[in-house]
Parts: sequence; C-alpha cells; structure tokens
Amino acid sequence: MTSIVKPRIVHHGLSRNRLGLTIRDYEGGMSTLCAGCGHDSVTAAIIQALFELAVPPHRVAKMSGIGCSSKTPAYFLGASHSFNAVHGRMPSIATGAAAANRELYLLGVSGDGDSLSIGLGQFAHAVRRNIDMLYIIENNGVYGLTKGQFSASADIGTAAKRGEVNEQPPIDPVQLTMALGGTFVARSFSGDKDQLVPLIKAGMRHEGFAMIDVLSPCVTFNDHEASTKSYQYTREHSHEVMHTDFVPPMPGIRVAYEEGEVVPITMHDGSRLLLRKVSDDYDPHSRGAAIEYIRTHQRKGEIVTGLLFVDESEPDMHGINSTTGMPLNELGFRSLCPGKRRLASLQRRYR
Amino acid sequence: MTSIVKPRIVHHGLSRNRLGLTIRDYEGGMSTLCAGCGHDSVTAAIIQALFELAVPPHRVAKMSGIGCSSKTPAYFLGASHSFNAVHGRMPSIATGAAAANRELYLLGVSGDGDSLSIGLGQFAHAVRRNIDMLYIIENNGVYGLTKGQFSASADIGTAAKRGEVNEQPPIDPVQLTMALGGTFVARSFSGDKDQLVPLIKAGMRHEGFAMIDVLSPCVTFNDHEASTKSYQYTREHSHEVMHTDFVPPMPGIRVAYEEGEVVPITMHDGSRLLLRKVSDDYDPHSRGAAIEYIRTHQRKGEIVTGLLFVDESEPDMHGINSTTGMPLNELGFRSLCPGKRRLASLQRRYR
Amino acid sequence: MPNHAKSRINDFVIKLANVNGTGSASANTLLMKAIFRMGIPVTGKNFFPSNIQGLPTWYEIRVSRNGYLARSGSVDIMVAMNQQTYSQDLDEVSPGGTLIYDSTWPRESVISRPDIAIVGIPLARMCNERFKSARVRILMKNMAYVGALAALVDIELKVIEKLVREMFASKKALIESNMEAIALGYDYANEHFACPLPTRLKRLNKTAGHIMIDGNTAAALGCVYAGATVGAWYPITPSTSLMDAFRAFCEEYRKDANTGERNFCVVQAEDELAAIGIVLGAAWNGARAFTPTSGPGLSLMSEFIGFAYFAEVPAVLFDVQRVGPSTGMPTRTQQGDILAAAYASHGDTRHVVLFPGDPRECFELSVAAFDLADRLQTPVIVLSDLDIGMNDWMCREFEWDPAYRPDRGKVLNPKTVARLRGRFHRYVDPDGDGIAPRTIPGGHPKGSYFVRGSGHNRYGEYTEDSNEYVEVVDRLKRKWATAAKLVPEPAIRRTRKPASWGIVSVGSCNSAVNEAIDRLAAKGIHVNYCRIRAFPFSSKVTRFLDRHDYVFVVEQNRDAQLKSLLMVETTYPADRMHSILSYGGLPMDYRCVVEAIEETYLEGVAA
Amino acid sequence: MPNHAKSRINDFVIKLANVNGTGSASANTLLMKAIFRMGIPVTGKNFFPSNIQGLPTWYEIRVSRNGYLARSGSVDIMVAMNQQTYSQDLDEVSPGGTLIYDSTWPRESVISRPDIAIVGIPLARMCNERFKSARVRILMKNMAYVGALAALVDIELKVIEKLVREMFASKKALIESNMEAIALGYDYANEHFACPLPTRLKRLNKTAGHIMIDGNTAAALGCVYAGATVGAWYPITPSTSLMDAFRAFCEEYRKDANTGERNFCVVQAEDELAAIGIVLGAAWNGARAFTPTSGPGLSLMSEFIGFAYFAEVPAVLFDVQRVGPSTGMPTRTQQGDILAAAYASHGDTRHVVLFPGDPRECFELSVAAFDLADRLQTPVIVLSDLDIGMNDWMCREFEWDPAYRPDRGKVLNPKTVARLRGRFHRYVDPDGDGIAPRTIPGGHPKGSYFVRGSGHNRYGEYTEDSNEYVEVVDRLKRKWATAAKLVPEPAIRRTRKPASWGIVSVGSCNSAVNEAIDRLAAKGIHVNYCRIRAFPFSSKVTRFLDRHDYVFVVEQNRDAQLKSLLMVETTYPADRMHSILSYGGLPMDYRCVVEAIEETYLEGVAA
Ligand SMILES: Cc1ncc(C[n+]2csc(CCOP(=O)(O)OP(=O)(O)O)c2C)c(N)n1
Ligand SMILES: Cc1ncc(C[n+]2csc(CCOP(=O)(O)OP(=O)(O)O)c2C)c(N)n1
Ligand code: SF4
Ligand code: SF4
Ligand SMILES: [Mg+2]
Ligand SMILES: [Mg+2]
Repeated sequence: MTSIVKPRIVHHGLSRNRLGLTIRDYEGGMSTLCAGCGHDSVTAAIIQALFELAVPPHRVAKMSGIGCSSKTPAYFLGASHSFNAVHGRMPSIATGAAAANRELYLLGVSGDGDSLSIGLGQFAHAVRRNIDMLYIIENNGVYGLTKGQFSASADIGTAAKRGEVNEQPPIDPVQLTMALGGTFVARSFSGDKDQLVPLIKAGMRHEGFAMIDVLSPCVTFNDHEASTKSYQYTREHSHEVMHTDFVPPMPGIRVAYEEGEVVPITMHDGSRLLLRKVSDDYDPHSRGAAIEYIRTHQRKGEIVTGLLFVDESEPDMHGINSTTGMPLNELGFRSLCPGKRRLASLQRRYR
Repeated sequence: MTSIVKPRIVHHGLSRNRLGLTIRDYEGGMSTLCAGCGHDSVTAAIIQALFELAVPPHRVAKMSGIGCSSKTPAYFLGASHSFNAVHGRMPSIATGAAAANRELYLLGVSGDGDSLSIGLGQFAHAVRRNIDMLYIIENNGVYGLTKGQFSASADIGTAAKRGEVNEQPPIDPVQLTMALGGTFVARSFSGDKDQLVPLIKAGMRHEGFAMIDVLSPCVTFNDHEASTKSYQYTREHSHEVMHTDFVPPMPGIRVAYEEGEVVPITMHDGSRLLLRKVSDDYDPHSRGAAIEYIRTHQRKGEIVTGLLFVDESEPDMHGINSTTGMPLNELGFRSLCPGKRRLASLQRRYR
Repeated sequence: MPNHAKSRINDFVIKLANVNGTGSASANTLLMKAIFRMGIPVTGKNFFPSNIQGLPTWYEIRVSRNGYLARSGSVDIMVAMNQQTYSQDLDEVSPGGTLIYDSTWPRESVISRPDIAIVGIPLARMCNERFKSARVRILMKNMAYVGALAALVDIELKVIEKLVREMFASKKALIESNMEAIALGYDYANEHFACPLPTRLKRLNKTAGHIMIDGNTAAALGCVYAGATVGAWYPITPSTSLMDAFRAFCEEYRKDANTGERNFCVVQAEDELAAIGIVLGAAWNGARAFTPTSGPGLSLMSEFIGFAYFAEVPAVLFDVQRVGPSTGMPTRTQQGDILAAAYASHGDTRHVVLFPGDPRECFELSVAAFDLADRLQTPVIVLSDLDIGMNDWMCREFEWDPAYRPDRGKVLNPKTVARLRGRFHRYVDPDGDGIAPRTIPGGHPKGSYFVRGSGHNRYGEYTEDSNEYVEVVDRLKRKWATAAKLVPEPAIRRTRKPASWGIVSVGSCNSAVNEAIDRLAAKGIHVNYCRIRAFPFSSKVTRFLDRHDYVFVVEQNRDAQLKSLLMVETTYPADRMHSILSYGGLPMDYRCVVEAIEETYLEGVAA
Repeated sequence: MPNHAKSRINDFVIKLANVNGTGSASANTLLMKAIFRMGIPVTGKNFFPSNIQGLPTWYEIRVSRNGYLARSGSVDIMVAMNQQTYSQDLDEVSPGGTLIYDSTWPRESVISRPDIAIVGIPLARMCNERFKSARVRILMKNMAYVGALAALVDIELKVIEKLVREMFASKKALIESNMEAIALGYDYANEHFACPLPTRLKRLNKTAGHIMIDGNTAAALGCVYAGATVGAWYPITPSTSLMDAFRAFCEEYRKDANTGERNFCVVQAEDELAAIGIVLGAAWNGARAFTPTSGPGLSLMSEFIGFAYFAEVPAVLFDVQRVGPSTGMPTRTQQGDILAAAYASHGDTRHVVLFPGDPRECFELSVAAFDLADRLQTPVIVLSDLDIGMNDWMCREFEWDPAYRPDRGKVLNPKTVARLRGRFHRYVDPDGDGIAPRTIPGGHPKGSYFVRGSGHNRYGEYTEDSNEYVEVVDRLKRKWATAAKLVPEPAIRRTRKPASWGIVSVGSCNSAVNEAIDRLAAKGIHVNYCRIRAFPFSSKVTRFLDRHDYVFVVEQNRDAQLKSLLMVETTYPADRMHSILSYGGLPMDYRCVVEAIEETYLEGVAA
C-alpha cells in the first residue's frame, strides 16, 4: 500500500563495472522521503560509490535504526541483505553481524537522533571495538521522522540559527568519535557528491570502524520560517484550529568546491554553513593534529570536511579476539562440537 | 542481616563547622567494601569536604547507580536523602531531581562501568544539559561488584598493564566530558585527599555539571598476580576444581604531592601510574588549551590531575529553560491549575 | 450524472484520499468542524503513513445524526485526490455512493463504476488559473474540494467562512484567498451538478455542550490541571502530540507574562530509559511528573517501572498504543500493550493501569492518574491508543470542580517529621492499607531515607534476609488490594430488557460497542455492557461478570490480552468468555461486534 | 562434651557460616566433593551476599542417603566461623545438633544451648602457630575446619588428600601446607572429642555415574556442544559464570593450538540492550548466538525480543533468575520472571521458554534451545535460576549422541536459492506450519531480503496495510501452534496408587517436590507430578491437568506466575488449581509442599 515499486528501466549502453554490473544494479526502491531531502543525495552517493567499488551487492549487508535516514537502505542496493533494527540499536546488530561473518561488507546508515541520543552508548562502543564497517550518520540536526524536534547535534550551523536551543552544546559526532579512539573519521555534505563518493569508497575499504558524518539538510523541518518555526508556532502560540501538515516542495542543495577551499552553503531556512574542505596536503594520520585542526577552524565558524583522521594499524574486533580467518557462520559443526569422548573425559573434573 | 550498624561514638571536643555540626554528622554507615578499596578514600574525602562546606546534610541528595562505587552513598551523609538507582541510570534520576527542586544539592557517585558502559548515554546527556550537580566517577578500570571484568576505562595505567585487552582504547571520562561540552572537568586520585577535598568543594559550588574522575584502585580485582589474572587463569586454564573467593587484606594507597609535580603511584598489581598535578598557574578556563594540555601529557604517559577546565558562564538546565526561581516542588496548586473558568474558555477552541 | 444514491440525510461517510504533506489535513479538519458547527454529530479518523511527504493518506469523516462515532465500514462519498490510489479508492465506495476526483486530468476510463456516481471537478486547473505560486496552488486545491463538498452535501458557507477566519486570524491576507478557492469548488459544483446530493447534511442541534478534541491534547490538559510540573519524554508517534500540547498549554498558563519565567520544566530526554528516570527523580522529590510514550518506549522503561513498583515512587505514564509487536506500524492503532503494562518488568510486579474510552476520559483519568500515583506511591499507566490520542472525537465539554485539590497521599511534611517520636522509617505501614508514609528530600533531617530497588526491609535498610524481603512484598500485595478499591469504577450500561449476556471492553472500542448494542437490540438481542476503566479490577467488574452467563470480551489485539487479564485476575470461568478481536490497526468497526454476537445468538437459537 | 545427637548416618545437614572473601568457598567445596566421592549423595547450597569482602556468607551441605537434594530446613552441624553471626547461627541448629566454632577466642558465655553440643576448636591459634604469612593463616583456618569435620563426621582422609592434590596440581608447594592445616584440625578433634559423632558419614555406592556441577557451567557446555559461536553478554549476577564457563571451554576446545586462533567470538557488551542486539545480528547471519542474563537484563532486552519475534530472528537467551522485582536481591534465587519471559515486549508477543530442572537439563535444554530457535526462527528463553545456575548439584553424567546434528531449521542455502523459480520471499509459509524459509546474508543475490520489525507483508516488504499485517501475525500464531508440538515434553511422575491429585511445577522446585511426594506417600497421600519443561504447553501438559481433579502448582514467586500462565493458556478450570508459593529467595524447602498438601488433605478428610 504505502511502498512504491520503482519502474525498472533497463538502459542499454550504461557503463559496467568490473563485475559487469551497471549502476542500476546498485539502486533500490523509490525513495519516499520529502523532495529535496539531503538523505536522498547520500543514497545517490552510496549507489555511485558501491558501483565504482564493484562490490557484489549480495556481499553487502545494509543496516540502520529508525528515522528518515534509517529508511534509506530501502532505496539503494536492492539486491543486498538489510536489517532495519530498532531505534538506536543498529551498532549492536552490526557487531553481531561482524562477529558471525567477518567477510561481509557492513554498511550502516543512521541519523543524528538514532546515533547521538538513544543510540549514543551503542555507537560509542562500536567505535571502541573498531567493528569493521562503514557507519554513515545522516546529520540534519533534527528528528525528521517524528516531525522536527531538535536532536543532540542541533546547532551545528551558525550560532543563532535556532534561537534559544543553541545554548545546549551540540554533540559533534566527529569530535566524539575522535575522543573515543575512532580509526576513520570523516565529514562531508550530502550535496557534495565529489567528496562523498570517494569518502564512502575509502570507508568501505577501511578495515575497522569508518565513520562519516554527513551534514544532510532536512528540507522540511530545518526550514526555519516556513516550517520548524511555524510548526512550533502553531502548537505553542495559536489556537490549535488546524493541523499543519504541509511540506512545500524543495530542491536539494548541491555544492562543489575544491580542496582547501571554504564555501558558504545557504540552507533552506536561510542560515549559512561554512564548509572547509581539507586541503590536498592535510595529513590525516595524527589524532592530535586532527583534533587541533577541527577545533581551530570551528572557532572560526568553519566546519571542516574531508577525511580527517585515519589509522589503518589498529586491529578490529576480530584482530583483538584472534578470531579464525574463516567466517564463524561457515565453520562446520564438527569443528565446533568437542564430541562424545571429550564430554566423558571432561566430566571427570566434576566428580 | 548483611548491613552493619556502625557504632556511633560521640567524641567531645571535635571541631564544629559553621552549622555547629561535627564531622561525625557527615558520616554514614560502616563500609562493606574490601579493606583498602580506593572508594573508601573517596568516601572519606566527601565527608571532609561536605563538613568543611557546612552544607546542611538534609539539603543534600545523594545518588548512585549500581556497583561497589554506587554503594558508597550508604557510607557518608547518613542524614541525607539518597537514591540508589538501577545500573547506569543515575543521571536521569538526577535530572528529574534537579528539575523538581533546583535548591537541593545533588551529589552523584558512580563507577566506570556504571557511567561509561551501560550509562554512557545518560551520562553524556546530563553533561550536555549541564545539570547542576556534582558527579564523581570512582574509576577503577573494572567492574568490581561483578568480580573484575574489564570496564571501558580499562588500561588507563601503563600500556602493558593488562595484557591483550589494552588494544581496545579506553574511554577517558575527562576527554569525553570535554568533548561533550562539560563545564567543570577534574581528575584526581582516591588516595590524594589534599587534592580531592578541595575539588569536591569546588564541584559542589559549581553551578552546572561538575565531573570529577577519581582514579580509585580496586584492590581485589586490579591485583594482577594475585587476583585478576589468577581469577582469569583459574577459569580459563585449569580445571575448575574450586572456586576462588579469597580476597587478601590490602592497605589503601595514599599519596601526597605538590602542584606541578609528577609522582609515580605503585598499584597493588605492581603497575605504575604517573600522576601530574596541574601547577598553580594552570589556567582552566580554555577548553582548547585544556584538551591540548591533557593530550600532551598523555603522550608522555602522564595522567594530569586537578581542576582541568571550568566555565561558570554556561547556564544550567533551568537557566536554559528559564524556570522560575522557586523549586517546582514547592509551587502551590493554585499557581499551577488554570481553574474552572479558563477551562471553559479554552474549550471554545475545540468547537 | 447518474444518481443511484437514496436520500441519506446526516448519516453517511465521506472519505478523503490525499497525498501526505500536501496540506490536506487542514482542509479535512475544516470540513469536519463545519459539520460539527452545524450541530450534526461527526467524527474524523486520520489514516496516515509513517512518512513525511508523498505517500497516501486518508481521512474518514462519519456523519451520524444518532451520534455514532465508530467506523461503519462504508464509504458514501470518496474524495479521491491521490492518483496513486485511484483504483483502490474507487473499489471502496459503497454501491450508490459518489466519487469526486480532480478532472484536470480526466480519467473516465480508469475511474468508472456503474453503481456509483463519478463527479469530476477540475480542481488543479481552476487553482492554477487563479493562483500564482506553486505552493499556494497545492494548498488551494484542498480548499477547492472543501468548496465543492460544501455544495454537494450542503455545508453552510457562512460556517465555513467563520472557521476560515478563525484559522487565519493571524494572517488575514490568507482569509480571502482561501475563501476564493472554496468559492471555486463551490461554484463549479453548483453549476455542473444537481446540488445538493441526496446524501447530504441538514442542520441539527446535537453538538451543543460538546467539543471536538483529540485524546493527547485532552490528556495534556489533564496534566496541566492536575498540577504536573515536570514532563520528560522521547518523541514517538503517536504520543508526541501529548507533550507538544502540554508545552503549549504551559506556555499559555504557566509562564510569567513579565519575567518569562516558567513554572514547569519539560525535558526532551535522550531516550525512554532516561525519560522514565527523570520522572522518577522528580516524583521522588515531590513534583508531579509524567512521561508520554508508546509500546517500544514502554518496553524500554520496564526495568525502571519495576524499580518504581518496589521502591514505591509515584509516576504517571501515558502509553498511546500503536500496532505492535516490535516497532510495529507506528501510525496504526491497537490495544496490544495491556499485558505489557499490567505486568511490566521482571519479578513479581503489577501496575495500576487506567483505560480512557475517549478524550474526555483522557482528561479526567489523567488527573486521576496523578492522584492514584501519589496515593499509592506507584507507577500508574494510562493506556490510551492512537485512535483516541490522535483523532478528533466529539465529546461532552470537560468540567472542572474548583474544589479539587490534589491527593498527594501520605506525605509527611517537615513539621510532622520533626514531631515524630522515634526515627522515620520509610516502609512501615501504620494504617494496614499497605501504604507507608513518605517524605520529600530537603525537608527535614529526620525524614531522610535511602531509596533502593535492591532488597530493603520495612525500615528502608538494605537487606538480603528472606523474612524481611517477604514482609515488604507481602505489604505491596496489600497495597494492591487497596488499589482495587481506589481505582475508577467501570462504566456499566444496562439494557432495559433482562439480559444474561454481557460485553466487557476497554478504551477506544467504546463507540463500536455502543453502536453494536443498539443495532443488536434492534434485532432483539439484548446485552449489558461493562467498560473497564482500570486495573486492578474493582469489585464492580467481578460483580458484572458474575451476573452474566456469558461474556463477550471486545478488544483490539490478536492475543485477547484483556481476556487473559480477566482469566488471571478474576474467578470468572474462562469458558464463559468469548473474544471479539480486531487487530488490523484500523479503529474498530462496529460490525465485527454485531456479527460475532449475532452469530453466537443464532447458533444458540439453532441449538 | 554433651552428646544429645541420636545416630544419623548419611542423613544430615552441615551449615558453614563464614565471612565473604576469606577463601572459605574452596574449603566448603572440598568438603562437599569429599562426601560425594565417598559415594554418598550430597548437595551444597551457597548463600552469599552481594558483596566482595567482609559480609556474612553461608554454605549448606545436605547429605542424604536417599538422594534428596532440596533444603530440609534443619541444621545438624553448624560450623560457625563468623563472629558477627554467632547468635543467629546458634539459633539455627536443630535440637540435638552440634555447633563447631573457633575457640581461639572462647565464647562459652555467648555460645551455649543446653540442647546441642558445642565444639570449640582453636583454629586460628593453631594456624597462627604453624603458618607465617597473614594471608596463608586466613586460608589455612578454613582447611583446619575441614580437618576437624573430617574427624567429627568421618570423612575419609585419603579422599580429601586426593582432592587437595588435584586442586593444587599446578602449585605443588601448596599441597603440603594444606594437608598440614587439615591435619591440625583433624588431630585436635580426635584428641579432644569422641570422634566420629553419631551424626556421621559412611561410604556408600550411590554417586557412581554422577557428577557435581552447577547449571551455568552445564548450560555453557550445552552452548559449546550445540555449536554456538557468538556469545554476547553484560555481566550480571547470577548469570556471569555462564559466559565465564563458555569462554573457558572454548579456550580449551575451540582454540587452534598452533596459531592461537579462536573459532568463537565472545563480546562483552556495553549493556544488555547491546548484548541481545549482538545476538540478533549474529543469528541473522546464521551463527548460533546466545546471551546469558538475569531479570533486569531481560527487562532491558524486551524491545529487541519483540523485534526478534516479529522479524523472526532466532536467539537463545538464558535468564538465570534472581529475586525481583527491580534490581532485587542479586544473590538470592527466585522464579519471578515467568510472565516477563513468556510475554516479553509490548504488543502481541509470546516466546518459547524452557525450564531446566537441574544442571543436566541446563546442558540438554540449552542444546534444545538452539535447535528450537533455529527451527522456529524466534527467541527461546531458557529460564534457569540462581539455585540451579550457581550451586553444585549432583546429577547423572551428561550424555552425547554422536549422531546429533544441529537442526538449523528452514534455511535455504545459496544453491537452493539459485534454483528458485521466482523471487525469494521471506515470509511465505510453504508448509502450513507457520515457518517461512530464510536465507543467510552473503549467500546468493536472489536470497536477499529486508529484515524489519516495522510492518511487513508476507513478501518482507514494508506495509501499513491491515490485511497484510494481519496475515503475518496470524501466521505467527500458527507457528506458535507448531512450537507447542516441538518443545520438550513435561517430565511426568506417577504414583503407583491411583491419584486424583496432581502437582505441577517447574525448574528448581523439582528436588523439593520429589522429596515431598515421597514423604506424602509415606503418610498415605498419593499425588502425580508433572514438571513442565517448556512454554508453550504441549498437549501432554493439558492432558495431565485434565486427568486430575485438583492440581497444586508449586513455584517460587509471590504472584503465582506459572499458575497464571496455566490459567491463560489452558482450559483447565482455575478453581481447581491451588498455589504453593515460596519466594523468600532461599532454595525451596520440601516441607512447604508437604505441609500445604497435607493441610488440604486433612481439610478434605474433615469435610
Ligand atoms: C524506542 C523508540 N523511541 C522513539 C521512536 C520514534 N522515533 C522514530 S525516528 C526518531 C528520530 C529519528 O531522528 P534521526 O535519527 O535524526 O533521523 P532523521 O529522521 O532525522 O533522519 C524517533 C524519535 C522509535 N521509533 N523507537
Ligand atoms: C541492568 C544490570 N545489568 C548488570 C548488572 C550487574 N552489575 C552490577 S554492578 C556492575 C558493574 C559495576 O562496575 P562499576 O560501575 O565500575 O563499579 P565498581 O564495582 O567497579 O565500583 C554490573 C555489571 C546490574 N546490576 N544491572
Ligand atoms: S522530514 Fe526531513 S529528514 Fe525526513 S524525509 Fe523529509 S526532509 Fe528528509
Ligand atoms: S571489589 Fe574492588 S571496587 Fe569492589 S569493594 Fe572490593 S576493592 Fe573496592
Ligand atoms: Mg536527524
Ligand atoms: Mg569500576
């Protein structure tokens, strides 16, 4: 009833990747998000990146929690397995999936609500365990699906953007992941496909926990004048004569800029973000320097984007555990069960 | 049956504070922790600090979660109200308590398990809301009460201290609280009463969330040779003939050192901690500088102690909410209920 | 235009099929309110997707001169504004009904059924011609169909105009353009069709003294009136609007006009575990505190709920039920959390549950919930559902007794504590009703005690002793018996004729059951009705059961949860209870009750 | 020394009162094992505080030539090593019994009772004289009382010595000193008292083919044998030792001796919500995965458990029950989570629950749990308790059928998927048993599907449609009916005489019930016994009920949770069930069963 089947048109002459697949093979169902939602751009970038990487779709497991962002795995990689967990708990599902099959490519998509409020604990511990996966946070500063409450990352934009609420310091997934010892930390903007696609590819390749914080505007509830505020306003100040359920059609925000450049992005609500792309010669191998760099530019009101930190040397969960190379879910029963004879002998201890 | 009533001896000639109370009035029940447990030293410091502050005991609400550390509120301030919450959830109880009565002094005691594993999310959000309270983490790197599993802060000491597990990066409450925008961040050592007592007093006075990370050795399960390892060992390598339930008597670790000094502390397991006390001229008012300072010394293997960062200007939860000055739990019903007439008029909206 | 419809005045269903996010809700509410103001009983049910924009959404308006508010299962007029669902919407129209659609894009071939009337109105075209901005055009299309319906079913234009004026009181410029759009539809319909249709409205005088309100707003109002000062929640559909409304009311009534100071504190928690913790922390400190949530939140809160049961901390929870299990269908209604609420948490726990049957009871029972929580020092769960919580229901105006004062239960104030002879002991039961007096932190030094969920004895001290533990939980059982005497009585409806059959039900089933009883009576089948309003069950519930040979238990879940609770908690024989279940997620349709009972009746007659 | 004791060979209780953290557990286990090796049935129950050092702790050893393992309520020999609890310990000794204490500090005035024998042995003094380090002295005191008991009740010294040699196999130096300490006590007792006492042991041959093991170790072994590869848990008493044992067994059997590579992965989760998530993530990927927890953890997991029910993900949970509600008394036993487990989570959910009655069944039912979880694609909760989980029980040696192969249920392997004609649809039920075949991620492109707890239809697609949702939950109900056919049957014990009364019980009540049945039979009261081993109830359970006029439901909780479940899930009339409840946190004492049934019997005779 409410799921829409996307017409599947076979385009001849589409380019094919190493596996002989076209980009269509990396697509999913039709998006049911609002027109112009940043999350749809991230979906497109994921499709592009995985096509370019030529990962066999069925070797990828997509995972998410609950939220508009967490719905998006339905819109890409239709031939992949997928797990839409309960709210905020995708990291533990991913941990279990990684434990069972270390050869699967794990791709998690979450929201700022899903990861920084209800899911903060699980997120932090997945970072700490260095689960081998790509974890994308589609960060819009709000709870989109429940209609626009501020999330814990609210106020990442300009200082005055959302009135009084900006007195609560936002939780920045990048700084948090750095503080937790994350081994791959990146930030991008949903509309910047040029930056996002390579980052997703790098994150997929990283052996360990790769976190990409993608600023992904919610066109519906970030829209200061037309919606967030008026939504609030209707509720708080006027007599509740009518429900407001109007979502004006909006275009997505696109941006393209060079390494080392700083560009202002105008959001739907008229507020501005200053994005700085790390320059070509930025060295992402020092945690201290990265933290320093992020904080320095933050003081100038700039949000640094790019691959900010990476450490390929840390072992992932299986490295720490010395897990056998074969996926645990493929081990034969004989190699797992100590058998009848051993049972008899070990029971001597209990006499 | 298992709670021990402490003999209450009235010492004449004990010094009295502003309220005419002696230090005995700030004591609680007899501790049931292991002899030598660092937590008992923290208890003593709390008693001393609150005595010196001359806070009326019944104006203090003690709160904790579950763990050896979380038991300690039973051992101080016997005349205060207390709330021993479920595991990891004390921050939310504190938030509610603060909401209901902004004039109560809130004093929370937690453990590294309680705050950094199961309670990480609540802890982080209490920091973010800047709840007006003192929050002490009695940090021993283990789950004491459940018999010595490593906690998420394990391996704060020397690098090789606990074998393979130190591959998982520890979560440092100080750096985490800094990253989350905490407004009062301090670290100390349970045996350093000279430093701890003033820090507790400062934390109690701070208007907002004051976090003190107190390194507090677990004499029973941090004891490499005699217990942690042998406990593990018995379980993992030898036939489980017998239970090991022996806790050898241990003395607590005491230390005294000057501002700016670095001292090595020898733990019960023979490992060493290098503590550096911030010097007199350290300025705890810059978040950036504090992070830099902590990280610089961390690279040298030093754990910085003292008041590392403080910002008195940030509003607490009530400041952000513009809550009325009188505690909400004292407001009269008349000022809360809009009354019969208003009910009639407001219903016109629903016609 | 064919006209198969027989005349049906003030007794029909209009269904509006829209696309989510196009602003149709305002238009639909306007329609419903206009009918209400014409004095005609009406109800509106919203079927919306778990989505923000672009997916199908429906609104069903039932007009009933007899005041029946349940779903009837038939659709007399369909306003099909969503091309995606045309065929489905077409199928749903009852024979003799009418389908209205936007003929800007004619669809005569697709949309045709010989047994109904098809009314095409070029809504988009008219709006595009009249209005400039894309945004305005989308919105005005909705107003245009309101106008068309006004002509077709005879809604008084002046009522609509008054509503539009109220709606846009703060944005006067919009009044005119909206009225213009309404006129477009109105005029077009009048010009092209024989208006009004036989299925139409006629002013009555049956809504005086009534309001149209949703249960979440009503419950929020109850919290305000009960004097709640601390609210904590984590957003979750369908409970979110409860806290939204609480905030809005408090901003209006609880904010100092001069200083801007608020005498309430709402905390948007990081999750439901924190939300209930905040409530307990506040309630421990003597504030009235509450949290609204839905099923998944209730599950997450269950450890803390058990804690509160044992530590005896008052708390008020609203579970606005949605479809379960698991994350469920968040925008559909169900009564699936009855067992989860009654026995939430591990161990021997049981909780007071209140079951409002409509928004008016949401208001009343939310006040009662705070009184009970304070009196019994325990969590009280108000079990509402999406249908009550988010749909506008017609109900009698709320009343307020100015003499009402909160029952704070046994709280010793500092003066009383000071006068105590011995020490204060938290869990001693002086009156034999299982309730031990408590104190509030910060009050008096003698009043302090240690709240713990772990084993404690009657003095509040830590214990691992068998007898001491048993003493405490046995007292809690005594308290439970007290609760059964204090909770709201069931609502009993008796037929005039002698009846040996009864219906037992709860909550939002009420409208369906009431209508079913009338219709059964018309067929000569007479049943009494007991609508349970609280758990534990009061003696009136057990008496009702015992007086009937056979009882139908009507509820909206698969597993007969209310019936299960009756099996466990009463002595009424299970084999004399028969379940009538509806659990597809739509508000209950009265017909399933009629059919089930009639069938049993006919079997009996045949046997 | 007075000697009131009548001769009681191989039938008495020794209770040891110690201080936590002084190493007494090793000595006590040694005692129990020595008795066991003398061929005499024995059991040991540990009553320990929620504390690491310094608080009182007790160990109760029941010696029973008849093989009765329940608590008997009497104490024949008390070893009072804790001055804090002297008076309480003194009171507990049964008339005619003996109290042994450390007379280094004579306490003749405090410790005296005319009806029992007081045996003072200067344990500390002797050990202090013999051993140097403080640490060793503390430990050796324990060994010294072992020696004294050996003399007093006639434990064979060579059995003890053999045990000591095994204990310290890796630390040979310790063997000698321990034996020395034992000799100290032994010799002192022999010199000063008439040894052995009339209450004493005599070699039997009744423990052959048996082992002494705790349920957590046994369950862990079951996990290893069932082929579980992923374990996730958050430490909580009394379940922690289950994962400790699993790890230890895996280190032994599942680690490559050369490479050190492990073919298992244990994750210490950050909390219980994560632990169950990890299990679901692993099980979705086809690994056998489990999590041990206790009540509070079960509460925290409930949202995810409901998710797994609806998304149909296998999972094995062990709930080692402790006293609830809330955080409870973590070191005391109870069966308080029966309802919480059976109906965990909001919405219409119900879960397979297995009830092991002893460690042997912990082993067997944990293997069964994995098979059932895979076959039924749903969470299976093994409901053990502290008594079974942490105490050493004598039970028959475990057996293993080498032909056993895991039942992985309906899993389509990549080849089968490749051969599928149409598309793969996750929730289609081809066999009518309610079970839909699943696939494992990574296998074959055609096998991919979307796991979601939110509404889905039979194809696994998102839906908010009533009928599609109903179709899915109705099938789940069908699956439930299948479950009832697959779960382990109850254990039925019939008396030789005709009996119209039955006992129904679960889990660790078993020893008490069995002993009670014998003792009742001796009084001429004959009852049959059905020990339920699984929920849903199989037809054998209902048949048992139906064949009895009257049924006693024996369980360890306040609220008669098993009885409640029987009321809801069977048609047996509630008024024919009578509860026998024990919920003080101590393992069940057989006498409460005898008394309750005898009383009813006498009432019947009188009436
Ligand atoms: C346990 C639970 N609590 C609350 C909800 C309601 N809920 C659904 S999505 C959401 C927030 C989503 O925010 P975010 O992760 O930022 O996603 P976005 O919609 O902004 O992309 C909430 C609170 C839920 N589904 N489950
Ligand atoms: C929900 C829940 N899970 C697990 C436990 C078991 N538990 C009790 S204390 C504790 C860890 C305590 O560690 P920490 O906070 O570091 O305190 P410490 O004992 O080290 O002072 C755990 C896991 C519990 N009480 N509740
Ligand atoms: S509500 Fe916001 S986040 Fe959700 S789909 Fe719409 S634009 Fe995207
Ligand atoms: S176990 Fe460790 S933390 Fe707990 S009381 Fe003993 S020394 Fe302290
Ligand atoms: Mg968001
Ligand atoms: Mg700790």
